[in-house]
Amino acid sequence: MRITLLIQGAPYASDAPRSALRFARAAVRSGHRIHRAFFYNDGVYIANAFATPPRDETDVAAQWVDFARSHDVDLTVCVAASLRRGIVDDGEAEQYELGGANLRDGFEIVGLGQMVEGMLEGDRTVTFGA
Amino acid sequence: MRITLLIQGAPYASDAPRSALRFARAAVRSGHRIHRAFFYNDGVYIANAFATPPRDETDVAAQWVDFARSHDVDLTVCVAASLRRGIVDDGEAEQYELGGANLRDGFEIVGLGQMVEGMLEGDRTVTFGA
Amino acid sequence: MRSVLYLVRKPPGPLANEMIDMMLVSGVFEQPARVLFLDDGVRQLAGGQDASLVDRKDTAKAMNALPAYDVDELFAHAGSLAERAIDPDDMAVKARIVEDDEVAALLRAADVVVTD
Amino acid sequence: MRSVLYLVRKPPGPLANEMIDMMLVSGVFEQPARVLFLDDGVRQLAGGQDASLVDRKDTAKAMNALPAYDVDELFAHAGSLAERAIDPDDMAVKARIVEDDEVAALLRAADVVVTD
Amino acid sequence: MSLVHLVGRESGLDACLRHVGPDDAVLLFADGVYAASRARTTTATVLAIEDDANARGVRVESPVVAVGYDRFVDLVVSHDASVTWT
Amino acid sequence: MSLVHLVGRESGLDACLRHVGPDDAVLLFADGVYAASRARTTTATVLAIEDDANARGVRVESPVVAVGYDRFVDLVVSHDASVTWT
Repeated sequence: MRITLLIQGAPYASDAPRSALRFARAAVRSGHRIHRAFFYNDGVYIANAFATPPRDETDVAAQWVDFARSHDVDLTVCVAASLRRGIVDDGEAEQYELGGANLRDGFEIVGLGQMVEGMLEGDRTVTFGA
Repeated sequence: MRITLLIQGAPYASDAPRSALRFARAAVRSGHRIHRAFFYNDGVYIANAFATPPRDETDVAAQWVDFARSHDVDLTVCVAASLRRGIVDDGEAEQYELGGANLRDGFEIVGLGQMVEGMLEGDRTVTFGA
Repeated sequence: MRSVLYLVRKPPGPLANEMIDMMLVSGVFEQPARVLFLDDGVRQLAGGQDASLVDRKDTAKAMNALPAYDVDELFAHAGSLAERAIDPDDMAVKARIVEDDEVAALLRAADVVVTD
Repeated sequence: MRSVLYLVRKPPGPLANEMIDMMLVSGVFEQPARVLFLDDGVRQLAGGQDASLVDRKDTAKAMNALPAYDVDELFAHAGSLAERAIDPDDMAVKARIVEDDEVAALLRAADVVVTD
Repeated sequence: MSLVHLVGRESGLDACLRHVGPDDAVLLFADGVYAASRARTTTATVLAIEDDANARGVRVESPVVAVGYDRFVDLVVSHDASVTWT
Repeated sequence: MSLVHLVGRESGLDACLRHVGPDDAVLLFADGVYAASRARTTTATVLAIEDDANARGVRVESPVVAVGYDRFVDLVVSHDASVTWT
């Protein structure tokens, strides 16, 4: 089956990004496909490239990127939710004169339409809330 | 009196930064002094300079900076909490080769010792939790 | 086309407003979309809210924009309203009051349930 | 010197570990510091936790480092433990069990109460 | 020693009421104002921030007292310490 | 139509049990496993992620069934839709 994930919790205040990743790994092991992971609300904080966890902590953002590359998963963050929280790509950095971009490699900034499309195209959609 | 504030909630998921600001304004109106505002846990997300809320939303980070400048308040974010969440100053950007810094003007990255000092020096400490 | 039920269980505020944005986009995509307010979610419907007092955008006002985007089936759980002493005749948003059995039916009628 | 009581009411996890870091710094500053576990906070004390299973740092292990920094007065609320069926004889962290009246006294003995 | 209990979330009220002393005050603010109606049955002194209540369509009724943020400050200053329940 | 209820927080269990149908399943994961002991008294089928329980020092006892994430996936696939209660 094709499964779409909606992840709404921040990396530290919530277990959502970690639980969703463990779900996604198990889904792939069972022969399913993670069609798209869409990060929304405080979930978008995961896409901040400047995040530098200490060496003795697992880096769930890096783990998500590795997983997505190995299994061809779209890692997407909502443009409006990201912009108001300060996660921006080069185009936005220029447009809003922010002096720098911080979108993590492997993530793509997209509109909410991509999430709705994900729901329409996936056989199942699972929400991982904050 | 000298009052120290500890703010632990993120700008959107929590009311903590807004409630704390309204408390701080009232304290100053009543002749007290806000000695230090220390942002911790997900509270540090407020110090991301790239955050660009839409024009029809109030920008609580900008309001905090204005207030702090007018009333000589130390606006501080914890270095460890900020670094793992991707809020970094120029020195950290260079040290960790991050390709950019995003600490908002008006905020200072400090160690936890500054918070403990704030507790010791303030006549009152108020926590605004997530 | 896959239908979605937005299950709203959180009180009003910035995150609630972001979920409304998602509902509006479902409307734009002409996805069959319903909204069910349950538990603390019914607080979004309470009359007499003035979000400007705390520098927030008005959640109820945003909710009222949904029908213009063809998201016009809004439901509020009777028990959740009663527990919170919210008067169904004085709601800021027009929603049909539903009992427990209708909640169960709404949850089962959707292809996708998205929670806030 | 102003004394602090850390009032811990949240379950273990990354945020709990950050609060422990603050407690350690209180110890470094030789600030009189106590820690009181209440409500879901007592879950940080439960025996048999293995945080590595979910790729987390061990909260109880970090708590056990506190006495080395002279933060050695840890208290756990008896009622909160009982409600969660946590056996006081099988706790991962050594804390003195206190009843309601002692909780009230601890809250009132501190110059500053910091919550998690 | 007296405390002011700062309740910033509805569930915080029940948690704090178990530990309120006779000279304490309880202040409901932010989403804590949702506990205003339940707070009417306690013997403790309970206040609620009026703007936070009105923003949420919550009515503050006696014996709970509607106050402004200036009173929030007064409560913090006039009690020995504050305890936040969120 | 059957649902799998995904309970990611302790308070989510009570919220979901009011709306569980006879063909539904309830899965406790993340902090939802803290509800494992209370879940033993319901007639609904309740499962709990074993790693999430062991990480928190929570024992999963019959009739609640300890499972892995593979079963989480199976539950999502074998039910018509999932509902998350956090």
